Amino acid sequence: MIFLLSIAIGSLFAGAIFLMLRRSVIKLILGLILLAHGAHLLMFTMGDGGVRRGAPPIVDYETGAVAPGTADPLVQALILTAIVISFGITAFIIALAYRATQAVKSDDLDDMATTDRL
Amino acid sequence: MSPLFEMLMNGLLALTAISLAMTTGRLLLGPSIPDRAMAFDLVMIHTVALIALYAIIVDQNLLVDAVLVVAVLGFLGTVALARYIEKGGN
Amino acid sequence: MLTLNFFLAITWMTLQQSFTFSDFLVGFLLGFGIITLSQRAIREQVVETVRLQRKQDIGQYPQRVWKLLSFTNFAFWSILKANIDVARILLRPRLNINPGIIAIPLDVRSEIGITVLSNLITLTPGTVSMDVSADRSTLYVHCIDIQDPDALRDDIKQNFERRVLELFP
Amino acid sequence: MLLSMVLFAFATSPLGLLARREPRALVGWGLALLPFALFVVLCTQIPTVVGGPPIVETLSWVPALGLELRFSLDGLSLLFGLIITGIGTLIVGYAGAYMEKDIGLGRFLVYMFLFMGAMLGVVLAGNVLTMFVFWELTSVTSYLLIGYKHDYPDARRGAQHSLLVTGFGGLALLVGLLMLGAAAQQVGVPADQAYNFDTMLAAGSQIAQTSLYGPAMAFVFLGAFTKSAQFPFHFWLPGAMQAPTPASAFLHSATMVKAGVYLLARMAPGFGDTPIWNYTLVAVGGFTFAFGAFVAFRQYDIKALLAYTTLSQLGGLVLMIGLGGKYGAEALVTLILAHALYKSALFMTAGIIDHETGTRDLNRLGELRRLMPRTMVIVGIALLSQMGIPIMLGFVAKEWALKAALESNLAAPWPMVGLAAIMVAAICYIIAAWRFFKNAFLGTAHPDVLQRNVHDPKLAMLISPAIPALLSILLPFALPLVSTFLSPAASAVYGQSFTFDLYLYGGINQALLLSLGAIVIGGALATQERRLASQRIIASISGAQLFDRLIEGMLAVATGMTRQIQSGRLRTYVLYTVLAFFVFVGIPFIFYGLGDVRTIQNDTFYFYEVVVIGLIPVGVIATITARSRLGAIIAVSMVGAMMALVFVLFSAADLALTQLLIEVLSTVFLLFLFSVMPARFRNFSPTWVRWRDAVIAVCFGVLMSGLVLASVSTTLFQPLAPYYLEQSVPGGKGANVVNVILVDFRSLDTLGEIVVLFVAVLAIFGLLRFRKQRNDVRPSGRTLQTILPGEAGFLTGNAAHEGDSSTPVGKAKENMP
Amino acid sequence: MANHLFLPLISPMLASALALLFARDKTRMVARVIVLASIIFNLIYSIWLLWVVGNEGIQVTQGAGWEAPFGVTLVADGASALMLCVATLLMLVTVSYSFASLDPGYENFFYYPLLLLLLLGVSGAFLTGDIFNLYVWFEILLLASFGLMTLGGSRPQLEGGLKYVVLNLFGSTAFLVACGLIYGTVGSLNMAHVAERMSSVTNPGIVTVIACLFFFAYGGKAAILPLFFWLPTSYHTPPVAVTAIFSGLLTKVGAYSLYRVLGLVLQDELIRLAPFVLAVAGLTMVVGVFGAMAQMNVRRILSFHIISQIGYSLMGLGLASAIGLAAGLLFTAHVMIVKTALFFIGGAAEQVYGTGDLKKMGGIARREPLLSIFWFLGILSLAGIPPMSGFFGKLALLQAGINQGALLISVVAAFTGILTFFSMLKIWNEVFWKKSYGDMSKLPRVTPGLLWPGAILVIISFALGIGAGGLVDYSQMAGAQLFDRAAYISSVCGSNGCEAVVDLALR
Amino acid sequence: MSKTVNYDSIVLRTVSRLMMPLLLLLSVFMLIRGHNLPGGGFIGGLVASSAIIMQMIAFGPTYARDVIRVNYLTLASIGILIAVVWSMPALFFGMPFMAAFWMSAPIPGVGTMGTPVAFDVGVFLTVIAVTTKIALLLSEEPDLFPLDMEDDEEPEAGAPRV
Amino acid sequence: MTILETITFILCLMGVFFMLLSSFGLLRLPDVYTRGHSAGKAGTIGVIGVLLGVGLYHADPLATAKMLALIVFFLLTSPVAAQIIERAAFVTEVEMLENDAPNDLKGRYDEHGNLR
Ligand code: NA
Ligand code: NA
Repeated sequence: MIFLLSIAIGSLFAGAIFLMLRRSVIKLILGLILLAHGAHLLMFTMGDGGVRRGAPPIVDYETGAVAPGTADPLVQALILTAIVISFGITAFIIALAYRATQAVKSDDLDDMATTDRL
Repeated sequence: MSPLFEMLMNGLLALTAISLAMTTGRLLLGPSIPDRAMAFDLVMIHTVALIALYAIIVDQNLLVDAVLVVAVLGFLGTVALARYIEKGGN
Repeated sequence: MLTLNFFLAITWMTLQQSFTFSDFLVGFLLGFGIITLSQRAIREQVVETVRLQRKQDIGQYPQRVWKLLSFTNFAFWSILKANIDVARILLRPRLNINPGIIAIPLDVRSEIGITVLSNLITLTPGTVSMDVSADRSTLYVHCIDIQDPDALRDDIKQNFERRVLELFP
Repeated sequence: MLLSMVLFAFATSPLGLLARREPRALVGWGLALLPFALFVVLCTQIPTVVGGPPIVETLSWVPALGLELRFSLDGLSLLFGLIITGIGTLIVGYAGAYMEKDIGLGRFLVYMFLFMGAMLGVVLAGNVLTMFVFWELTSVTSYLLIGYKHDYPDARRGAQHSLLVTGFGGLALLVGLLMLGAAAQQVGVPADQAYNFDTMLAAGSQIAQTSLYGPAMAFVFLGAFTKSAQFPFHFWLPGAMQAPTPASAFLHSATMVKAGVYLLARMAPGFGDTPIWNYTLVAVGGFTFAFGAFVAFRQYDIKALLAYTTLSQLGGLVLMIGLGGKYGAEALVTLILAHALYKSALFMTAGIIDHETGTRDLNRLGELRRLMPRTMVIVGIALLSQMGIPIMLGFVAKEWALKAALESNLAAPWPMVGLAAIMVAAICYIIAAWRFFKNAFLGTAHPDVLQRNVHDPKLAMLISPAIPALLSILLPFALPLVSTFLSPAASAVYGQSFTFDLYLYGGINQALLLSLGAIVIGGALATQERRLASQRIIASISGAQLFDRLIEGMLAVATGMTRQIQSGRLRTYVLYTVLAFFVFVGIPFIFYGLGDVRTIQNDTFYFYEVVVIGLIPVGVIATITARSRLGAIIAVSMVGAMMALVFVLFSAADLALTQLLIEVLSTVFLLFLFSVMPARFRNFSPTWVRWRDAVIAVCFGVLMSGLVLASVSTTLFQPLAPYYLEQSVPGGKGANVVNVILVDFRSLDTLGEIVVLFVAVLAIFGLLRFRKQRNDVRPSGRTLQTILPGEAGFLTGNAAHEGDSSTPVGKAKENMP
Repeated sequence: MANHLFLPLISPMLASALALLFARDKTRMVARVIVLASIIFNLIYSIWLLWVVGNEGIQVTQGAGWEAPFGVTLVADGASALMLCVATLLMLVTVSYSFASLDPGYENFFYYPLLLLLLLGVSGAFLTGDIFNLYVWFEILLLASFGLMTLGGSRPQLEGGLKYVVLNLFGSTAFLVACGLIYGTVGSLNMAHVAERMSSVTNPGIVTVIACLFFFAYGGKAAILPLFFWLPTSYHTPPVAVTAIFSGLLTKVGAYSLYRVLGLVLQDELIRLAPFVLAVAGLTMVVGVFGAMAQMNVRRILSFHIISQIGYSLMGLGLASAIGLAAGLLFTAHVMIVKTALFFIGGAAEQVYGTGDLKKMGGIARREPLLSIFWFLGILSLAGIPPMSGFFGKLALLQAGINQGALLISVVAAFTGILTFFSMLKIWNEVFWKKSYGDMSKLPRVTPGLLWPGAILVIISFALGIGAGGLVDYSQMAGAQLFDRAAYISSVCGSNGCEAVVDLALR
Repeated sequence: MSKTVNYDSIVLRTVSRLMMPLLLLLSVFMLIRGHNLPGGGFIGGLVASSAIIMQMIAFGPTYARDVIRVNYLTLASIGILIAVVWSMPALFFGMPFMAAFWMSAPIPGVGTMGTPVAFDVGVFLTVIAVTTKIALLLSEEPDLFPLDMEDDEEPEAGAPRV
Repeated sequence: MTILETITFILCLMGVFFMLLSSFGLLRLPDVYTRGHSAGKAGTIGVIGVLLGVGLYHADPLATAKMLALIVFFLLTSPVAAQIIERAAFVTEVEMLENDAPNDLKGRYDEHGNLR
């Protein structure tokens, strides 16, 4: 399963990079979203014992008993944090890309190269 | 849970997965944006169904509430898409 | 509004899967808070429905419950039939369909009524609602296989709209 | 006492500002009391130093770096200290009169005092790092002095050259000194003493054995040669003549340029006997000696002429250190004294001529014997000393220099090299001196000059050059006294205590004959000075131009490189970043990580899992290949949904929900704003670029997959997860362990996370609602551009970019929450 | 338990939320007072912390009371305390410069809360002892910086900001991936625990790769050689105060993280990678300063210098020794102060002229002598001329390098100094010494509010130079702490180490 | 390309209105049960803002702004303040920041209360406020510009000709 | 296999069948409007079937009630989703299958998207 997941992760990163190498603002944003997906999925595979089926990290409320083979809760909490953070940042980038497009009057990133001119 | 039931349910899950893949085919092919949007709606419905079936297999009632949220979001996403297809011009 | 509040309280208990008094109380309080917050959204609709209901007598409460049940029954079978129809069309080796859009004049006026009708139409054989005109007088329906438009129109008006009208003005 | 002297020099430097007031000539001489006080204090130390060991004072500064404020006074320091303070006194007084009409005199004197303090620090330092501190300060203060007239481009250029060259040398010196310190520590000198001159020099012979010694010396030489304007670093010195004459006279004759010489002399006892040392110094010093003198007599500008003789003279000093031996040391200290006296007198008189006639051009000058007779006398005496005419101090010094070469212990060709250099220089000096004297004082002047009512300056100005000039002729009559005074200095250079006796006439010997021979040849050639000066015997090497070329070249490289790297195109930046990722991570992965990749996991999988996971790459491909904006957005959302499904299938319900919620909300946000952008993607890139990018992207993906496979969790260590699971209910009072981690175990993360959201909304609010025309608001609306009539308009600048005609500020305020 | 370590985090959090409530024209002063109070509190605290750490050693507290390595640990050692102190000082000065220089409009759009949140992120990054928590603080400071970078919405800001954001996000993602991989490999995120487990990891190969990944991620934040593009493209676009505080803080947090994670946690890998790190350091110095030489705009020159100076910080890391880290810390602290000062002073000149273009400026030396003096002292400090603080940073680095036999990098570092000086002199020549083209008498004068923030920092740089003994001792203490894994581990997890805690808890 | 679009879809409006209170209820439910089952402040908050955003889509932003009349920025800072303030009591008892305090007995209908729950409420409010405010801000932006961009590629088969 | 399991299976089977049908239709049908039939009807009924199965399986009346609520939700939203997509398709002039059937909606939208 890890092998399959690693391929999925690789594809997410590859797609992200390809999109970020394009000139369109929207592709750039989509690339960033995929990049975040890749990182989150990668973290997910890093849980204790890889990934586990049907064993959510929820314990018995009364006794606190833990079923054997329960999935790693820590990595899930970390990813949750990371997902929310990337959400905030994605929202900001969307707004920024919008404003940049508005100011430059083009959605071509190559038109946004003036600040580096010598 | 009897082994036969588990096997059958696994089979159903597999079928649903195939169905999901077919839906994705439309999402890939398009050709128009509303086609893709419609496919997306159906993807979300498949997601709901997959989760529901999976909840039976792993015997987890707790996933049922997840289904609720997924359903809401599927609707929201589709509506947003449809709205902006109209607004933004295809 | 009170009904809505009760309804929310009961929904809350359903969600919690626990029907105790304290759950009801919490649900009721939450419902109250939510209604207070989203008053504007809800009120218009409630007021409109009530107004139209008064205008057009749609029967007493027990009757309406009965009508609701029979409507559900009808809807269920229609939907099942619709799906089997779709299946038949789809699984035929050659697609032999004649799709088109027809306009259906509406008697239903309330938003809820129109919504229920249009949803019902979508879920039933060979038709999908597309839009309602701004003055709520016409419903446009896409049909997958039109043989006789007028018959179709009649069918919808007689079978669906009539039943919906019995429940919602 | 030493510490307080240096501190006194720095602390009193602001007093220079007093000279902003009239009458400046008087104030100048008043302020000259400050260096004079130091001079007197140093004089009181003469008996102590002549008699006994050096005076040492230490103040702890940065012990951890081996840097302490350690001062020590021995004969060499004393010689330099007296020159600095003595000539300093004269210069300050001279400056008051010379710059009588310049309101900037105050600033100038502050710089002078600061410089003087720095210079004192250099010569009094007993720790190499302490010395370096003051060394750098001399560079900086001299920069300010050279650039004093900074409205003129030449002044700025000269100042910049001087600072760059000496600053470069300073850094080299620092490296060299640190290497010596490191070498000293290697040979067992304790770290806290490794940078003291005495301990370092005492370990000199051992240090010379270490591998660090060679490079260290190379860097130290760089430092010393740049400071003392040795070939090929000489070019900054003529450029530095842009400084006001008092500064030139002080810095470029008597003091700063000698710092390099001082350093070499200071180090000679420790390292003086190594081949690297001797041969380098003889070669460089000798060449500079001859070269400077040769170039000097062809100058038209008096100050340039003096500058070249100065750098020649500095070469001579270096040569003396290189020749080594007792005679070398004796010749060195004598030359230093003689040169300081006559050269400061010459510079100051050059200033007087410039001041009175308005020019320093020898072609325009003349007749001054008539107009400025007193000045002529002073110049004459000083020039005689420079020429090494008998009974002048310069003559004695030259004699000793010849002796040093003749008696040198160096291997075969080197003493002859030194001798040749001395002879060439001696001959050229005579030509140069005659050229100066003849063209300035004899013959006829340009009419423009005569119009200016030229006359001798008043005493306040004339006294300053007069004193050193007189000393040049008087001191030879007190040679025993001079010898007593110079012996400790020579001892410090030689490394052993000894005394010597200078004399005017020690019988007919090789040195005397050579000296007289040089005078004769020089005199003969001097009659032909005009012809010699116009001969293009060697193409004039303009080091300054070369240096400018070097800088221009470097700038061109820098500009080209920067333009290339900083192209402004984001995709190029991303490309570089990804390539950097391959270098930073990919290559190490191939070397170190491949072995950890476990390709085959013993793991069953279900069909539906394969489909769900497999749909992720499918969605990615759909995103890439989508030709319309919405199509791509939908495809990405689909990928997000599949991610959520993966989370569900592998026991992460919370994650799945969050993922899905956020996916849909992000999609909605995207839709909100990009519904009105062009619907279809344009085909910007050519096919080969797409393929290139595709290959890069796939490599990246493969690399990430490899990283996953190589580091996926194994049972290397005890996992922490069980702790959270077990403690969740008893400790966290909750059954959903993920949420308990979020709100309890790692609640700090969560707090940070909502702060991220909080920041996001503030940032987005400002971004969307606040629009200004310009970056910065100035207190008033005026800018240079609005005021300048048009000049600025030619030049491209930031202003051109700011064509954003968005909402003015007023509207933004309406949108306040 | 040093619970007080939370105070510098709580204070800006509360203050920014409160200041937001008062971000209106009428209550502007209330918001300002809240912001100032918070920063001054933090400054006093961090100075106190400097003292406490100096006297009592490493301070530790556990978030939410869960013992390390299970909870989130906050740790203050010499390096953290020093960085915290400098960062807070810079923030205070920046806020006061902003009061004097910024249009009130900025205030209504939460400029000050964003500054506070930037400080929060930076402080958190300095204090945390957990790798993932570091990521969270990083994102806070990053997002706050995004907001500040683009606040004002001029076209250059938006263009530069977009690149700044995207490239930084790439780095953040690498950071997150590295967090994941380290958790997957070592099974913990607590720095002390990871450091402890690192010493017994059986497959060091992948750990080396992960160390490289961290180098890439933090290197991007610190703007090292091939990862710096985001900096010069954007730093000159926002208001001066923003550029100044960015120059002081952002890349330095990256450098600090490199020190913390590579220097402490992945120390063995650092030693293995040292030649590579040094090579990158040298190239960063040179390329950065070449970039600066090519520029003709005050802030762009200074921006490229940031890169060059990061090379020095990196050199301290690459020396892979306590002394090297100490020297690097000293240099970094110095450059934070001076760089910010130069941005303020150059910015004041820029505000007077309305342009930062060297070709258009001139004549300030005569018109604003005080400003000129402080600028000159500032560039002396930057170029490492004694007795300004810069000299000691450079001296410490070169000494450490030469004593360790890293001659090449030391020589490069030394000679980069002269190029630095050269390009700074360019500003001095063109802006200050050159005659003004126009009639300057009509231009506004530099107000004290614009002058003093930079001047005070320059004075501090001077004072640090004069009192360098104490500073160097402190930095060496900090460097020793930073390089001493055993002491760090026992401070965080007790004398038996983290593994013992885990064994006990899971027995 | 951009045109003024009639947002009025009766069915959509009706369904959105019906769902609004239900979704808000659901969001509180997700918040409260989060401590024991999937959910929590984030998920709850996101569900609530989804509800509001749905109104926004159905009716347009002007209406959505009025659906719930709160200043979302203020709400966000209140959320942060709640989260921080409820994490502080521990400091006064000599315990680290955010250390949990729990009530001894559960409140009927809600569950055991403690500072982590209060903290989660802070999270909940912040998430609602932030997400909704961002959506409002973005949706209120004017259309970018009618870009006259020529397609330099062939349209896909069957693609609409707009 | 218990009876409960059997019922669950049958309901789920039905659901899955319709899901399959819907995706098949999505692929097979010629234009976006006809595909809407497949997605709007079969998708809805399919998911409802599955949900019914799940609701019954846990044999908990309250869980079943929750499922019923969810089913109502789907009945309410799913057709709406289908129809607004179709409307969007029509408004943006996505091509219809060419035939001789009536098209009453043609030309009824004004330039602001208002339907007369
Ligand atoms: Na979290
Ligand atoms: Na950064």
